[in-house]
Amino acid sequence: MKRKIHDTGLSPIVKMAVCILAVPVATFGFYVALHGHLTPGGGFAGGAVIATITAMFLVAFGRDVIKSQHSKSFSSLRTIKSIGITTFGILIFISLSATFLHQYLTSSGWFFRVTVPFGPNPGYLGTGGIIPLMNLAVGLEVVVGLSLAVILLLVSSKEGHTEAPVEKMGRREE
Amino acid sequence: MTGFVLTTAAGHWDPLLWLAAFIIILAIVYIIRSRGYKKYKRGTEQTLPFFSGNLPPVANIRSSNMYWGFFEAMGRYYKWLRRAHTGVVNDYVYSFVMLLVVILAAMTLGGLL
Amino acid sequence: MILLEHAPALAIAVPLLAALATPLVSKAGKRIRNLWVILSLAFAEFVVIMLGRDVLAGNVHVYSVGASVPSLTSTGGFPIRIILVADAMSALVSLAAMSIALLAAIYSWRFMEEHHSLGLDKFYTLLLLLAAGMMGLSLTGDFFTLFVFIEVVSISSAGLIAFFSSGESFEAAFKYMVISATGSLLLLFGIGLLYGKYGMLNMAAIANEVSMQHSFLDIAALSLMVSALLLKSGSVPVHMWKPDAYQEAPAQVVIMMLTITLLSLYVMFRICFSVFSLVLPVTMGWLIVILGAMSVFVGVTMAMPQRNLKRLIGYAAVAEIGYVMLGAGTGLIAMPNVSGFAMQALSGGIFHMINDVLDLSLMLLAAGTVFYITRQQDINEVGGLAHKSGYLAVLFMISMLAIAGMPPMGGFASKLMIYESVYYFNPLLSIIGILGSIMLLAIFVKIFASVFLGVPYKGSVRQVPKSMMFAMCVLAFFILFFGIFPNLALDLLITPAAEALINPQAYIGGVV
Amino acid sequence: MISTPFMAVVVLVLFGLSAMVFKRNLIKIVMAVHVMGSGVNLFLISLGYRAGSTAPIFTNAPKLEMALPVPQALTLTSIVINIAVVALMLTFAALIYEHYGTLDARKRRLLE
Repeated sequence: MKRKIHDTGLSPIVKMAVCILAVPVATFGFYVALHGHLTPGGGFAGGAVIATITAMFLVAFGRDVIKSQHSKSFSSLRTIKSIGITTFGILIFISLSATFLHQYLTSSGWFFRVTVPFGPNPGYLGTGGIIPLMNLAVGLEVVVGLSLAVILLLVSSKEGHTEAPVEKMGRREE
Repeated sequence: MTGFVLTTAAGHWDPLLWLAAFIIILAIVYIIRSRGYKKYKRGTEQTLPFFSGNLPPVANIRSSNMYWGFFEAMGRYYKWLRRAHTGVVNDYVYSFVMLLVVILAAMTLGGLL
Repeated sequence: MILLEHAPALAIAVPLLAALATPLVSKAGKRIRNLWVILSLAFAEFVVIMLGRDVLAGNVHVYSVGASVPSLTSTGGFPIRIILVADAMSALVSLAAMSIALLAAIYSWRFMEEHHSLGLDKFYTLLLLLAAGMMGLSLTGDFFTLFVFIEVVSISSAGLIAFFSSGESFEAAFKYMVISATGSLLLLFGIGLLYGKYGMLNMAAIANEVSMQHSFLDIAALSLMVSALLLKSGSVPVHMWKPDAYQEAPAQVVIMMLTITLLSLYVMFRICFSVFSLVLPVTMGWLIVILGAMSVFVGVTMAMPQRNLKRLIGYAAVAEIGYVMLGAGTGLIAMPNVSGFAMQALSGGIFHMINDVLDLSLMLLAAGTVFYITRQQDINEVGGLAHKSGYLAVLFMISMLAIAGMPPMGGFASKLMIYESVYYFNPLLSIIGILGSIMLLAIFVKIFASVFLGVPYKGSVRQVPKSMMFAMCVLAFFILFFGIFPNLALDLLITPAAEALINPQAYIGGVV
Repeated sequence: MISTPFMAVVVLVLFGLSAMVFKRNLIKIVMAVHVMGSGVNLFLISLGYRAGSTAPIFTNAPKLEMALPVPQALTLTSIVINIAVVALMLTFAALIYEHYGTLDARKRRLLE
């Protein structure tokens, strides 16, 4: 198994760079998702940023990384995806005590421990109420959704007529 | 209960009365039917529908050409109607824009009157 | 009771949550997923019935989403708040929409079984999303939420049209999507105009303001919105997407698209009657009536030469929309003092809205069952089915008589009211309506004869499954009930709805 | 004099509508819908414009005169809906090309 992964895909330097880069991209995507109500971005944009990591891995390690566990991983990916979107659904119901979507977490200091007066402030998380939680749920769903899309596009194009450039790069190396 | 008579502005209509009349007519029809000739043999050619001598139809009348007379009479109207109903998306949007223009014109003129 | 207090929001949120959770639930198995879909829709139906009972008790049910107390509509601090309003008219329409969604879910239990290769959890997710969109469309009291729910409904129904992925269904879905996208963008443009002028998005708040200053901007915004909603409801000049979409979509999705057309008509009447009633020129009423008469005539004449059964029902649906517009448009013309005949025309139009949904749904379900048991698509190959499945023939007969407006069925009462009142208003329109009814009867007699009578059908015929039969019998029961006891339905459901539409003050008072 | 963004809005919307009526290629129709969508979004944004105001974000906001936040929220939702609509239409166009072999709107199988 170890040897098989190493011979396809780009040169080892690129593979190592992708592995190192994955961590800062993930944290940045998580930051964009969490601060949706303060800075531009939110669940969708943060999820898209994190989804680029899958694209990077596919490009760096070639398509055969996916070929081995073909159908098993897709069903588990789909379950994670629907877990994410269902938490978003449940969050709608969470604030049923007052009314739907009631921001009862805003400045109540319980979750983000800071009560924030109405008006300009240096960007506390507490002002968002349950919006950050919703952003996280949507972010999770979008990460898995977009990476599934990228994988399916690449896997299905294998049967299609176009020959992916990554394939030729690997072979010339041996 | 609020009674069963549907009072419309220009009169009223009682559904139960209509049902009662319908049942009475059904009863009369059944009586007439039951006085018919009973000693025929079921399942023989006596029970087959009579097609005035020739063979019974094998296939049904094709549903599309039942009202061909109607289409002949309204020939020009149907020719225009078929031409208007192209399946092309552009004509759908075109007729929507025409509707929008007509409504805008009617409303502005209506507003001024 | 907590349930009643949150009823409007629950009616939207329950199908939405069920839609989001369906992929997860379907991991547990097919039967559990089907049960999950039907139970969530049944619960939403229960919530809508509770809401209807509470609204009929006389008060306009207002719910502001996100406020600390549900009925807090005074805008302290935050000027903009999404307010859901349920008065008698919207309660009636949401009740009809949710019961049709429930019947569609029950019907599709066995109907979709042989298509499991296409991934049925996607189908049920879209179905539930469509139900949530319909609930939102009927309960919203806010213009922008109206735009968002119209988009939710358009996208999910376009996805459902293309579910049987054949070339033609993609073409039908593409046309439907292009038309709905243009329509809703122009609707958004009209809403932007209104927001620019009044700074508010809430229907009742704008209705309160509009009576004072009235300028050309209102007329422009109103005509943009009305034309976009006419497009979504498929009246004559813009009806051509309807036969394509009805031909390609699965039978139970067509029922829900039918209710969507009636919901967009309801929204148009809400805008014309409640929001712009004081400033509305009489030409709007005339426009709706003339378009209604034209759609009756064109719909019926186009339905004559059709060969595909569902395409024919599409054109018949265009004609039925024409009747509703004919009835309610006459009520709109005599708007300020709606009395006598105008009131009867309006309640006839609303009553026909409900009857039309029931009749066409039964006809579509029967058509779907015909194609399910014989696996054929064109009515020319199918013949003499009455020998094989008698019940289906009886159900088809009931729906046929109901659409044509024959006495024992519900359609007769509403059409009688429409013809009588429209005749006093303008004899020509009523004559077109009666002519349309006769030709509808002629068309469906032709269909009934070629599909059910004649030489017995040679091919193998499957047994009609119980769930499909149950859904059809419920529809047949309601058609007969509205036919035999019309004034029961009138006093209970229709006249309060008509009164709710007539006086905008009650609608505005409830919210502002 | 009507301020320039509203004129740009009218141009965009009319351009979108006319392209949808006259262009035969399906992809061009999808592009026309997108152009019309961005025209309507521009209209919504320019409704909320206040002279000399900053973006309506509270995080260390320089001054309190802010542009109207509500139209910007409307535009955000409208943009996201526009993406979904255009993505759906492009997949339909791709599948139509796969089944029909042509992207011309006139070549169709669903007759009158």
